[in-house]
Amino acid sequence: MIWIVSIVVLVMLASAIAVLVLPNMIAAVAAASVVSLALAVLFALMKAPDVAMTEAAIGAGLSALLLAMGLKRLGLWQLED
Amino acid sequence: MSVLDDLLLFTALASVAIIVLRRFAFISKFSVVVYVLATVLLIKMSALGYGGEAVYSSFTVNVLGQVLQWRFDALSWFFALITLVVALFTALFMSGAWGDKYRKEHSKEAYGLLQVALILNVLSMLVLLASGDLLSLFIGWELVSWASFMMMALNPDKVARKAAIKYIVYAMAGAMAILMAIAMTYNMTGSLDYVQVMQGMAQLNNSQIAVLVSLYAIGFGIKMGVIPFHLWQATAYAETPGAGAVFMGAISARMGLYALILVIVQIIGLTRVAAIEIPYTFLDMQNALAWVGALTTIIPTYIALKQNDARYLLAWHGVGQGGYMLLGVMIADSIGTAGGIMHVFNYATYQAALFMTVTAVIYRTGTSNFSKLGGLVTQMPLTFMVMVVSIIGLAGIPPMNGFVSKWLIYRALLLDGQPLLFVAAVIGTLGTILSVYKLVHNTFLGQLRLEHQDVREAPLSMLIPMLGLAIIIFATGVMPGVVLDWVAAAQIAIGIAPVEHNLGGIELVQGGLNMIWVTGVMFYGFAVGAIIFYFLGGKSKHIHQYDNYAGGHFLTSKVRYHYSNHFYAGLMHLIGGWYRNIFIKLEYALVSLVSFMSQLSENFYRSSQPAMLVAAIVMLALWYIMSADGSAPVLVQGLQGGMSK
Amino acid sequence: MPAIEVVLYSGAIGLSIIGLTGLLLLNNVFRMLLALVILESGVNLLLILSGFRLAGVAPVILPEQLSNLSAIVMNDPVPQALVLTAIVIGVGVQALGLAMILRIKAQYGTLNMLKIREQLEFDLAVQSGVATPVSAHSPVSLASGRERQLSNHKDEQ
Amino acid sequence: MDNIVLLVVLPLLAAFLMPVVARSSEVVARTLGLSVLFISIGIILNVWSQSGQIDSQAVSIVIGGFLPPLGINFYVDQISLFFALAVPVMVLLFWPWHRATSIREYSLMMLLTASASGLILSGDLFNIYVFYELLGIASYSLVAIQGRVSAVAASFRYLLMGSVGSVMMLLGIAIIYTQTGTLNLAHLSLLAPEKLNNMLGLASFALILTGMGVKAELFPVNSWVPEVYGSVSSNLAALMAGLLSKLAVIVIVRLLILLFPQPEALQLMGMLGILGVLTGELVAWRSRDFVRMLSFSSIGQLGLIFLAFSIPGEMGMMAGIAIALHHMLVKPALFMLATGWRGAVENLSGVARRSPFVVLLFIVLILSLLGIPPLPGFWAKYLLMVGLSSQDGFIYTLGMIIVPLAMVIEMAYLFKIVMIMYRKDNDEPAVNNSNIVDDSNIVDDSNIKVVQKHSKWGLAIAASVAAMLIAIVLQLQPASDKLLSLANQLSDRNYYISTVFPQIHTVRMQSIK
Amino acid sequence: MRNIAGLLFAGGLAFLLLVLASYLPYGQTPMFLGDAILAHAPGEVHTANIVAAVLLAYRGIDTLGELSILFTAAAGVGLILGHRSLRSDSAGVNGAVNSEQHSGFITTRAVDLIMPLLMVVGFYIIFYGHVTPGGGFQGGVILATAFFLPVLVRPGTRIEHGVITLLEGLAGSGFILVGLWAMFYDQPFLQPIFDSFLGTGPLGSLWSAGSLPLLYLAVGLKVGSELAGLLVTVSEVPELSETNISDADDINRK
Repeated sequence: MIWIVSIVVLVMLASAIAVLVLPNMIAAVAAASVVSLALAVLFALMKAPDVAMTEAAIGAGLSALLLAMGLKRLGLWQLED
Repeated sequence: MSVLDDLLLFTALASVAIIVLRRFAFISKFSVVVYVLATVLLIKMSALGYGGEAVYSSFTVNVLGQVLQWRFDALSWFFALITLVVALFTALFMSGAWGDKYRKEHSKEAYGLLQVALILNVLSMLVLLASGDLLSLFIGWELVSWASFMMMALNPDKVARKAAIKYIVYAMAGAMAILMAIAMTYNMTGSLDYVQVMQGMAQLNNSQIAVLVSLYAIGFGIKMGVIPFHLWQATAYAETPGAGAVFMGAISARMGLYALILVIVQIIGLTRVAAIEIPYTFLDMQNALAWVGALTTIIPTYIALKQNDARYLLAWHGVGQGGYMLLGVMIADSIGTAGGIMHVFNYATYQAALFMTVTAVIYRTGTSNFSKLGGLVTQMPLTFMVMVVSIIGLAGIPPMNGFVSKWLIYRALLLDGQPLLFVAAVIGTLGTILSVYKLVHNTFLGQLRLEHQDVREAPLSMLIPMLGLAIIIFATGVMPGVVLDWVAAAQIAIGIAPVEHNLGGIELVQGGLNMIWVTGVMFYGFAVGAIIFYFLGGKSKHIHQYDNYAGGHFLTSKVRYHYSNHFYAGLMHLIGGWYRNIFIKLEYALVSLVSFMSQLSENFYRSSQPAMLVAAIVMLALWYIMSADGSAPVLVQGLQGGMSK
Repeated sequence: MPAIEVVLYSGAIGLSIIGLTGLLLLNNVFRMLLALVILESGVNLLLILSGFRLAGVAPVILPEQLSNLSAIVMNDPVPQALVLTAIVIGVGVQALGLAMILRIKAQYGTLNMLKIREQLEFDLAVQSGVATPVSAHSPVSLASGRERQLSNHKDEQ
Repeated sequence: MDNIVLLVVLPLLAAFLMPVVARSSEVVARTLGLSVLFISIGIILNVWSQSGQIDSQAVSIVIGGFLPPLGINFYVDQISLFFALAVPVMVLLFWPWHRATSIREYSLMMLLTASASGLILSGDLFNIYVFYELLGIASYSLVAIQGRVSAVAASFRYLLMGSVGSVMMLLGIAIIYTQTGTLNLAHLSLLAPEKLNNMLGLASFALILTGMGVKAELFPVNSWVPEVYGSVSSNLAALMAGLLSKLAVIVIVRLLILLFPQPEALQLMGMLGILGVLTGELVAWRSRDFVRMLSFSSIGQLGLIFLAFSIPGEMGMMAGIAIALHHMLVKPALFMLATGWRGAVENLSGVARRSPFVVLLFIVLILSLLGIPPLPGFWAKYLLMVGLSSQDGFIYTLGMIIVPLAMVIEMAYLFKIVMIMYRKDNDEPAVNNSNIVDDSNIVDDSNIKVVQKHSKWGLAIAASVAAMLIAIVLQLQPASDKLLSLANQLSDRNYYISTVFPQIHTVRMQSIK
Repeated sequence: MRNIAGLLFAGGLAFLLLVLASYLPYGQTPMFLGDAILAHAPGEVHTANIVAAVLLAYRGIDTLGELSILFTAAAGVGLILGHRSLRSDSAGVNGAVNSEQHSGFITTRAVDLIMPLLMVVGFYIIFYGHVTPGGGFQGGVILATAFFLPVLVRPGTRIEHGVITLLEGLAGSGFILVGLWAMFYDQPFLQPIFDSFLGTGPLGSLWSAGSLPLLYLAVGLKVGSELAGLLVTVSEVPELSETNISDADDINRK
């Protein structure tokens, strides 16, 4: 249990840092999505299935979609940097 | 309904009436009638001036657990009398030719507003004088401040506006000091009623008293314009429109003295004040206040010497004379207090008269700049006479009334064993004499300027109040007992032994003063001198004003010989420059400080990252809380504990 | 090996602090929005932690548990409901912020917070008629921005 | 009495329905919003008249039929009822009448109304957070749609600050929940002396204070104020400065009284209040723009309110309520006067001759703001000073010194404006005002010359506020009694608890048909 | 300077929060509210999913507030993005709408196929929200995604906003009306209603929780329509780039 939790937390923190430092905006948005996913896993591990579902749906899915669309409109949608 | 109710109600209604009717031509006559009636109402209370019981208003307000009440005692009555008489003379002065000219130069509205400002000033002063507890005192105090501000702000001139703003900032600072003091008084004594506060004061320790006295003294002192708060007053009063300056100069600043006497002398008690030693000096607090008074006498008087404008010179004197009053009151024996209080009356009479003469000169010549005046004695002899009478009073020379009050103060200083203060007061008087000479010389003596050759005597409507005041100055100088009666009653009201007096003067074991005798001797001496001069010598001839020589050359009538620039150059050189403008610099430094801090704060509000402030405050607040909790040393341990748990 | 709660709490607080640091240090408003999302996630995790029980199960009653309801230990449902609410609030804020960024980008042409602030101050000063503040960062771009606006007014006529 | 819930629900319903209705008829939709506001006012007045006991007795209203602490309850006492009345009234007063905007703006106004009412009425910590967020998002949106892009930028900066603030608030709520396991205010209050009287409790207070402080213009988290007020219409600025900030303050104070008995909490708030007063007034002194000056003056006044509420005891409570209510009256009125006076103060030269009545109104308002007796502002300041001097402690002594200084500075800048208004020589304004866009949007693009006019409605509001101030002066005695009873009710913890839990009840099962 | 200050504050805050966290209990929080609700919810509101009970019954007004927040955000976004500087026909913006390429045939078809499926899943999650994990929020998100996917794969499609407006307005009003329904029976606002029609089934069945499924349906539709509205609004914004900065006049006229 603790190993799983530790790994998920580490992934979460690492991608959170990645959100801030990755030069490519698309990657940053993706990393934010990963943070949400990891968070959803944590929620599930902590026996909060409703929250886990919501976080996965909203945080990892919809919010990432929204941000990505915003990114495209802002002219920051550049796969190569 | 007591007489006090009548008086206040009448004045209030009259203010409303004047506000409504301010544009009509008859407003000037109407206001004279108002002041006459108000004075009559005041005289109905004249029992107060002879030791009668205090008159209470039947009107009270109950707010926030406080009962606001209003009452008149002998001290208030004395000040109210001065206020109303000066207001009456001012209104008389305004009602005639001066008012017509003012209307023409500005507008009907402007003149009406001047009348409004005058009645509002009178009303607010009466409310202040009638206050029956500290809260109503404060209300009256603020009303007076804002009424004065209104009067000053009526002059559309830039300098005047600036002075008015400066005044109101100072006044606000003073009011805030008073508010602080009142709040503290309330918490220390549990009440704001005069009697209960007086009883409560007995329980306070010296440091509490010291804080209270300093705050009250600052608050009231700002209104009086004592050192170091003197910078606002002269400009503000000098720039008030003519007749307004008469009133303001004569009485407005004295409200500070009234409140000071009421609070520091009557309620707190000078014995308590004297018990407070000021550390690192040999002074106690009472002495310190007396020294403030003495310095206020000296410094503004010598500033007055430098002025080149009659109005400014007089206004600076107003500041200086306040110092005498403070000095007298702070001596705290029956003679000194009597001198201080009586000086209010005397000062009001001659200051009003002097401002009237200067206003009359401005009315005729259009200027009060010394460099553009001179030699007017031939054109305006009566005005000149009034001015001479007044400056004799101002300089404290018999037989005018200023002599009596100054004599009392000097006498008290000597008897009290205060030689240094005595010397300071004498230096102040010296400056006064020098500067009033400058006033009378530069205005009326010397040679008449060409452009003023058509100047005529001031109109009758202006002469009447001037002469009336001159008569009062002389009469109360010869018979000071009239005023001393009221002063003695006021002294009883504030709990100080009344001065022993009779109609002619003061009775003292150490040698009194009888002005009737003094005057008699003086006139006798004059008469003898005149007789000797005219009948025995008799070798005099009239010389024309223009008959003058300078440097051995005859001056043609086209060149007017009038000495006004650098009038006291030698003296000024003696004083030296190093401390000149020291207070102005101080004030400037204060403003710069505020400006600097303001810039600092503005930079804070321009922070580029909004979240930074949130983070900062959360961190600092948590830090503060965690350390205030006493867990500061435990912080690190707590972390370790958390890790190992 | 630290205990599990240390990992979880560190994770929650670490997430918040990373988000906060991003908000404090970054200049790109879009990335700041991402940082805000991370910050919110961290606090959500902390809130869930507050309702966690060591031996708890999810607060959903399964049909087979109906017989002995009192025997099972469930996690606190209240923080979970709160976090649900908070997540939805978060997405609302995020959408609003995104819309603002789009509009700012469209008219100011920048995503840099410093430049936005400069432009904002400049606009406010111009609106009020107070003299233009001297820009510490990019006076040239400010002046040109204003000129552009003015010239655009002319063009529209 | 249960109808009080409708104060929150009906505006929400109207907000949801307005865009739908507007598809068929826009007029009906607008009428719907306005009529809901009138109904709200009617409901409160009805409650007030029907149950005279509200003066003496507060009521707890259960929502969803679940008794607190399980369910959420609304707590209705004098002060919350007063503010609940103030919300629809002020929204009505500052309704964006003249702006030809989308129906959704009205919808946002209704959401603002609902959230403001909910915020002041709610008796549940997390519910307060939700309404606070709703209030926040509604106001960000309202600010951002004021047309200019500068408003959007200001709103974005406001949003960043506000969101970080509310995250902090959520963190504080989480900490409280871990300590007590409950969210109901009365229940928390019952547990507080035992569970929250420690460092964690204080920390959560600091976090909540920061979060709520963003709306309440608390010292460091108020840098949005000048930007936002400077870029929105006077109506919205009046609403935000007058009403919304006070609501947040009252909620903070309620939490402080119920949850955090520690003196450090008071000191923290007092310290921030002092800094707010000082910096606000100092910057206002520098400002050369009328609205900006008002914004900073508002910051200063809010600082005063925080300082007043940080004084323990009845005196501080009275002072805080008095200053808050006074500011709630005066500042919107000043913003209303600002409708015609936007831009640099130098441009106001000679205004007094053109509109003497308006200037007179302005003077009365600022005199009261400064605390000149006998206007109501003075009594508030007097209470504050007495309260400050009654306390020992560094904060209060500092407050004793700073407050008068701040008042002097405030006087200096306000009367500088008055003097400019009465200036005769208005031939040469120091700066050009060619780019000012006033509220009435009378903009001629050709040479961007603007006609600045006061809106009649705004003048009417300002005039009635001035009249109200004078009426209070004439009714000092009843007003001070009312204030005392408000303060007593607000500061009584046990009263709150016993109102919400009439008897210590076991949670009653809901009867199920 | 700013970076140093930022690091300082963030670091300090990290330290302080960690210290705070060390005082927090783990796994044994006092659960007054939680325990009481766990004990009473099955009997009182007949939901198997206690989170749903908390969301809809015990803290129903929170949920209402939350829906309002979404509504507010959607309205705000709509108004902000409705400004003419962001419209594709605006002078300052080039015709960038069509720059997005049409997705390929396979994607389009797949999305068309998957959409009804997603809809069904969404409604299932909504309807069984009070029984199993899931509910209005999660289902709503899925509905929104299902609605939006076809738009995503066909850029440039114009969506009639009217449907969304209608749906969000009616769903929100529906939630409130269910609450007001209770008031009609002299019950407090938002009290769950159990009568012969609603909520007669045993715990764990679909028709067991009184009016709560209705509320959840409203929540789901509301969340779905709001989020879909958000997505659609953002998708209609043309692409902005450095070159087409719009200086469109600031007066917002609609």
